[in-house]
Amino acid sequence: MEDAWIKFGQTVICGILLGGMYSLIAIGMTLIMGVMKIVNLAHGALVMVGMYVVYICATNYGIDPYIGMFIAMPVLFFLGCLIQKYMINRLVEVDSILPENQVLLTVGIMLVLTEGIRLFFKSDYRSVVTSYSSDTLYIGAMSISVPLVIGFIIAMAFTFLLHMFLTKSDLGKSIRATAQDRDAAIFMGVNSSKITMITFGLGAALAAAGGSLLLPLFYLFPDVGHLFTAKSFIITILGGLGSTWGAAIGGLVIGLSESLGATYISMGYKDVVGLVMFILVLLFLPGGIRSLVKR
Amino acid sequence: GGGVSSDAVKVGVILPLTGSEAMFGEMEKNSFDMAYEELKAEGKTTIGDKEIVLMYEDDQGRQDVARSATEKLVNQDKVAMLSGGYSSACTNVIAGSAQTLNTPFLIVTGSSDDITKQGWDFVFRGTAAPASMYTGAFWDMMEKVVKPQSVAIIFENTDFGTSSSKGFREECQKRGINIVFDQAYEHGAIDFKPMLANLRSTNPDMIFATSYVMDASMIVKQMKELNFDTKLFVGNGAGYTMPEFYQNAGAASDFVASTSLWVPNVSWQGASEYYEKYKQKYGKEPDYHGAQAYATMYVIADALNRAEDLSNTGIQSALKDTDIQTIMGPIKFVDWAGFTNQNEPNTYVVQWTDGKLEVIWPEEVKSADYVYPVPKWSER
Amino acid sequence: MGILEARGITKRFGGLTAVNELSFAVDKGEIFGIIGPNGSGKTTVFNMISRFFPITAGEIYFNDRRIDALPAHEICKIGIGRTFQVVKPLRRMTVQENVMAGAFLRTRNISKARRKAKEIINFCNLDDYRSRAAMGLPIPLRKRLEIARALATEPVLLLLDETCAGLNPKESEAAIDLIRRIRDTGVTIIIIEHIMKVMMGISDRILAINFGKEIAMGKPQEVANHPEVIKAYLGEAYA
Amino acid sequence: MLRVTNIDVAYKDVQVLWDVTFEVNQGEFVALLGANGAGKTTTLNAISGLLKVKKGSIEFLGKDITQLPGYKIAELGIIHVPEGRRLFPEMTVRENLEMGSLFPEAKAKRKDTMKKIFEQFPILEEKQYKEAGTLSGGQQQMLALGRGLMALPKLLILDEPSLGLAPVLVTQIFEQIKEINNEGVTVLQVEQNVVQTLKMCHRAYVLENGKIYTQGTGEKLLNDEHIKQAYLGI
Amino acid sequence: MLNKNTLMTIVFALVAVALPVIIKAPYQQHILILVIIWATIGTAWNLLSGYAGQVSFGHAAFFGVGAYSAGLLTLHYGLSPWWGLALGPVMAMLIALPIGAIAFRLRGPYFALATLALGEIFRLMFLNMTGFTNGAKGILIMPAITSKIAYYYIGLGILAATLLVTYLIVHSKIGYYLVSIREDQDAATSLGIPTTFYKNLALLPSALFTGLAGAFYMNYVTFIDPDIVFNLTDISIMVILVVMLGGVATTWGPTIGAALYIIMGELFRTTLGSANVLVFGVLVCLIIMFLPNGIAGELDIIKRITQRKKAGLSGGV
Ligand SMILES: Nc1ncnc2c1ncn2[C@@H]1O[C@H](COP(=O)(O)OP(=O)(O)OP(=O)(O)O)[C@@H](O)[C@H]1O
Ligand SMILES: Nc1ncnc2c1ncn2[C@@H]1O[C@H](COP(=O)(O)OP(=O)(O)OP(=O)(O)O)[C@@H](O)[C@H]1O
Ligand SMILES: [Mg+2]
Ligand SMILES: [Mg+2]
Repeated sequence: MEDAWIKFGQTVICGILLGGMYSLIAIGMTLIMGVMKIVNLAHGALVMVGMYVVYICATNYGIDPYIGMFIAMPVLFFLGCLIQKYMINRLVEVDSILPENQVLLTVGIMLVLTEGIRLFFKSDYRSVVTSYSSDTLYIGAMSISVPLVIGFIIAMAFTFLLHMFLTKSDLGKSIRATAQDRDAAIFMGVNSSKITMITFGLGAALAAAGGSLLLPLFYLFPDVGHLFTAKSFIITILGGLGSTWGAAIGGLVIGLSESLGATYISMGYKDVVGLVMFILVLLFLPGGIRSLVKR
Repeated sequence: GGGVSSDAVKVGVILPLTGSEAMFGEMEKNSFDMAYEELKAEGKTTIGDKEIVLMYEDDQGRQDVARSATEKLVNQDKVAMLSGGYSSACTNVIAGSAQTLNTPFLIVTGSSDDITKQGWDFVFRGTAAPASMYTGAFWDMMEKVVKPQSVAIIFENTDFGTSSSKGFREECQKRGINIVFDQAYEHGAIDFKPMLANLRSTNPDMIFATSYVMDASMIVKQMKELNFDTKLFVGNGAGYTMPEFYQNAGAASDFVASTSLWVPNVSWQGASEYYEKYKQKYGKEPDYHGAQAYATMYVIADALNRAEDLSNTGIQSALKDTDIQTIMGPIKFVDWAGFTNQNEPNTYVVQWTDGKLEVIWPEEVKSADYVYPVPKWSER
Repeated sequence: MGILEARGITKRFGGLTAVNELSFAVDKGEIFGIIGPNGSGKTTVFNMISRFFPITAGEIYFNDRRIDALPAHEICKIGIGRTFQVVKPLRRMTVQENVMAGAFLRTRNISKARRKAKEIINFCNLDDYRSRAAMGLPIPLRKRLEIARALATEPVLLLLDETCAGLNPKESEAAIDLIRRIRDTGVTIIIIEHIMKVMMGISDRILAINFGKEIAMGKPQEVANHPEVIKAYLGEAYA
Repeated sequence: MLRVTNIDVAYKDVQVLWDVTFEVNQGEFVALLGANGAGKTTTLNAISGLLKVKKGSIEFLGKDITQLPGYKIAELGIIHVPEGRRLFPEMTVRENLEMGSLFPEAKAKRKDTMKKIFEQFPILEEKQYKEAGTLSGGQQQMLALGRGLMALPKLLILDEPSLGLAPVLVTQIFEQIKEINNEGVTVLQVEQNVVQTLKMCHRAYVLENGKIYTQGTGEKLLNDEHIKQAYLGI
Repeated sequence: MLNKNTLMTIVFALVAVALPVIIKAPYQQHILILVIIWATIGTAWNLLSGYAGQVSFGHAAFFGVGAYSAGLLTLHYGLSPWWGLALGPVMAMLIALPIGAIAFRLRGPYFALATLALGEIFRLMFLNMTGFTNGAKGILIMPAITSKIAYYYIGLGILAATLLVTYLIVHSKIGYYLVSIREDQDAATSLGIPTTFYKNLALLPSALFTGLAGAFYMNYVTFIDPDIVFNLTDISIMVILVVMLGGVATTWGPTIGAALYIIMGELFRTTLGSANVLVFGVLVCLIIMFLPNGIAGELDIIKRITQRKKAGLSGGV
């Protein structure tokens, strides 16, 4: 009995912390896909590039990953801006049968980023081991990983900041306005190409932040991004497009479902449980979690 | 079939050079090249007036691409024989096509049991053991040392993971060992704790795990975080013997044992030289995948030099007659236990201590004594 | 007997009651106008009849058949066509194809549909635009296109939501003429319009609503002179 | 203030405007009339930079704005309330209004302007926290106008502001536009409500088939036979 | 009516039939077969996603189920995997029913991501139901025929059937309805179109032919495992790439895209070493940036402007 409760408690703790990690990675996606409505299959690749930046900082210059994050974010911001300005913006301006042709462009970008990184760094698995990588807190027999807790807190902080940014600042509002009606935004004096550029940049920077926080406890190789792209999509949609808190909660829902699935069904089915959960939410809450929270 | 062009003996080598398996493809390609240069210096790459030429093809880790690569090498480039094959999936497809195209194929890594169980006489596997046989030496140690009452099995749900855990499971059942936990997982997870917490409550004497490189270190790190003590944790090669495992897992890697096909300090001649030379040349440590490629190159050169003629059947029978000593031990292609052209593998049990991989079994070749049962986390 | 009858229909959006226990009956062959201030629930009434969303309470009868539980596409099938206040053209299809998409409701044959579309396009004076993509049309033309598209489904009852908006007085006359001609083919019409000149000239009867409730009902002249209608809708200028 | 000189505009390969020339003086209320599809909206879009002109030039306050991007034109004080409202449907009414006042001056007065607009359109205040997409057609029209006014424009361009409004509001909105104009804002308006517009405006241009057909004071045009016939149906 | 289009079709068909006679090298014939497989999946995807506008990110589910139908027949019943050509499409349609029932309740990106999730669920199920599917070990069969030419003509037959059925659907009432749904679902409903029914009418043939391609793939490549045939990136997303490169909602677009995808990919792979995927990625970016509607899509526009012909069904070549 006792044992069963510990198992359950451990599972829930893990689920929530894992969910925090997922939210962190999905947060940039919330901005790019949720708000800007650009389906970005290169998201995971951006996370990966961000991780490499932090990795270089850590191994070549001995910079702690949590500080390296503040280098990776501007670098990725810049990269994101370039991608949007010179590539995606071109497509936004033409009328195509399926707006999803952006998807294709981001597939191309994903291939280029992944293989470009491979050219420089080879495919080797790399990791940054810090003194706190394995730090653990204990509540009774239940263990809590410190880096995951930090990741969780930062995820929630970023969610809060992003939410405030989008709803309270003029720049944030301009971003949403541009996504909803580009021409009307221009009429209001919004430089919409610049706005989309900044948004993609911010999204990429947030992706980098997610990667940076993951690096101390995970590992790195050129294809690591694939692990996150689909998951970020699912979380963003689950939250309801455009909802920052929705996405954060969506991350937790997926994390918890997977964790409970892993403990009580089988680890092999944990992703199935997450996906089934996703579909159920969509069917019964067609607007995603957002229809409950409402921005 | 495999005709030969006039001025070169072409050997097609199919490896994953892009995609998520490229790391191993790169290591194997480097090792092929290294062995080739050594052989060249010895004059063993020229057969009569013909030079052996290695032609690499990227399979991107996808079997339809592997099929294209095979088709191209055989039909367009007219290679004399094929080698390579990293993932079981690609190796399966290359082997099937090679057999259909009557072209000899010497496998480097692909380890699915089935490949050499089809009766394909053009397919040879020397340096790679069938997945279910990685545990050879370990069973010996189990009988003499570990003697577990109950075991837990965890494995990645890939071909290698499923095949090798199946072999282990059947062996356990045969010996009446109780399997208290038996679960597959999808590789690339961030969090294994729910599974581990579940596993802990079954309290096994020993854990047998088959994992991809980094999952391996995630698992042992999280066991440490959970203070999960077990008398012995045994990995099944793959992730548990690679340098990256220690780099990522750090102290959590201590006392983790693993089955292995090769270690740098194994007593076969040339093994440690290969290891040192590779490290010097490419700036990083190779593992058994590199050794497999290196040894395979030697087998190829040996067979081609012995072949009566360089036709497909000529090379086939030369391969069949192989009896050579390599850094992975002796290699011969024999038919046994349902296998065709399958070398009987040499396997070892290794254990990590302070970031060093020591051979602990078989006792004749050990480089250090085994530690069993391993100390509790709280006592380290 | 009325062709369409609404009995106490109500629609709530969250806390807002957009249409509140409204009842009315439309006679066969008439042009029935609905007026009311902005946001009074006119479009919502159309959406309820055409079942674009489920109604909260009440009953709707069409030719004595209860229809408020039918799926939206069935509503069209039984003979109720509609246009949208915020136009919804099939953007990348030509005018001809838009109308054909409507015509296919009654035929499977492509050349038949094409022939019918041609007829209707001609009837609606859209010949000049037949092979233009709908997305290039100015809004008033898109509205006329919506009428044509709806006509192609051979409706018995046609719901027109502000199809004259954005037309100058001269053009409205042409539109009125079109609506009259449609009626003359035997189609009953419910029309929403803010241009009083159109409403007065064309409707047989007018229903005025405010806050989703009836405030007046009757002959155009009566409704226009109704004090509450003047206060809430027309303004003193019309008094 | 605004001078449009000999502009040609085309959509891809279909030319819509030919040699259109007109001007709007400081403080004026100018109307642009024309039949359906005459090119009125196109003209306005060309001024506000949404469409590129093929030929000719547009000057505002002595500055050539022909090649400027749309947002820069808005920055100069030309605010366009477009045809079909073009609100930001998933933002609240309030946020839509705030989007109107992004420039420093307008932003400084944001609260006051908004208060004024709420006085003019009480329904907007009532619905200020509702998403714009859930407003009725007429309510959306009010919001679009309000959003334009939030920018404190120098030149206000209105494309059919009375579209879809109840008669009582049409009267009200015209009065408000007149008032805005009296306060010194220059207005360029496209309207199909020809009579009322001609009564209110200082001058009007008539666009036919993409060409300026005639121009004159409101009064003059109201009495023009051709106008009567073609637009008023009298 | 022997217009330009029919003429082009006849020329295409003749060339396709004659190709293996012209190109004798088995390697090139192999490439052609891969092109045919991808053209089939692309054409099938195009029906649902290009014409009806329901962008699917989960077509790997149909492909995988088709392939496994063939594989499982051999594995469990020792039947020839060729029977998969009959069973695969049926099974793909069977799973399309619940997939449609779930996903068609959603619109736009919600729909797309629901299909992605459903596709992944199938992959994970096939991976984990080891008793039934052999799990990650996959299924290996012995090829029944060795001649490439036989495979080529069988594949060509499948592709021709797919193209023909798609063409007939698109140029019938159903086609008009599908495009209407894509352009505006509310408007379509107001015209009496039962949208869910018609979406299913696009989904079922789309699943059928994708399943058929899957079964054929199993027969040709002789080995499958869940990570390959249910792969999100390599199947579900690559089919989007194929169609978009070629031209969405055009008859020949998917085939052109498939040829480009396979031939370019193979050309780069064999000449550029480990930079091959990188260069391919750059090419994809360039094509879509400069031809945003794909090759056939842009050709169509060019044609319309120069010839001023009255437009056919929008988007159709
Ligand atoms: N989908 C919706 N969600 C929430 N509220 C809605 C929705 N649709 C309409 N409303 C509200 O219902 C009320 C009635 O709207 P409706 O569109 O029926 O008005 P209307 O009479 O057609 O006005 P107008 O003349 O301006 O078109 C309005 O207050 C509107 O804000
Ligand atoms: N996006 C477009 N593509 C192609 N042609 C267009 C496009 N937009 C407008 N046109 C054409 O340009 C011409 C002028 O259109 P415009 O919208 O300027 O007319 P308008 O005078 O504003 O008419 P309305 O009173 O109907 O609003 C019309 O013939 C129209 O069909
Ligand atoms: Mg309305
Ligand atoms: Mg206009």
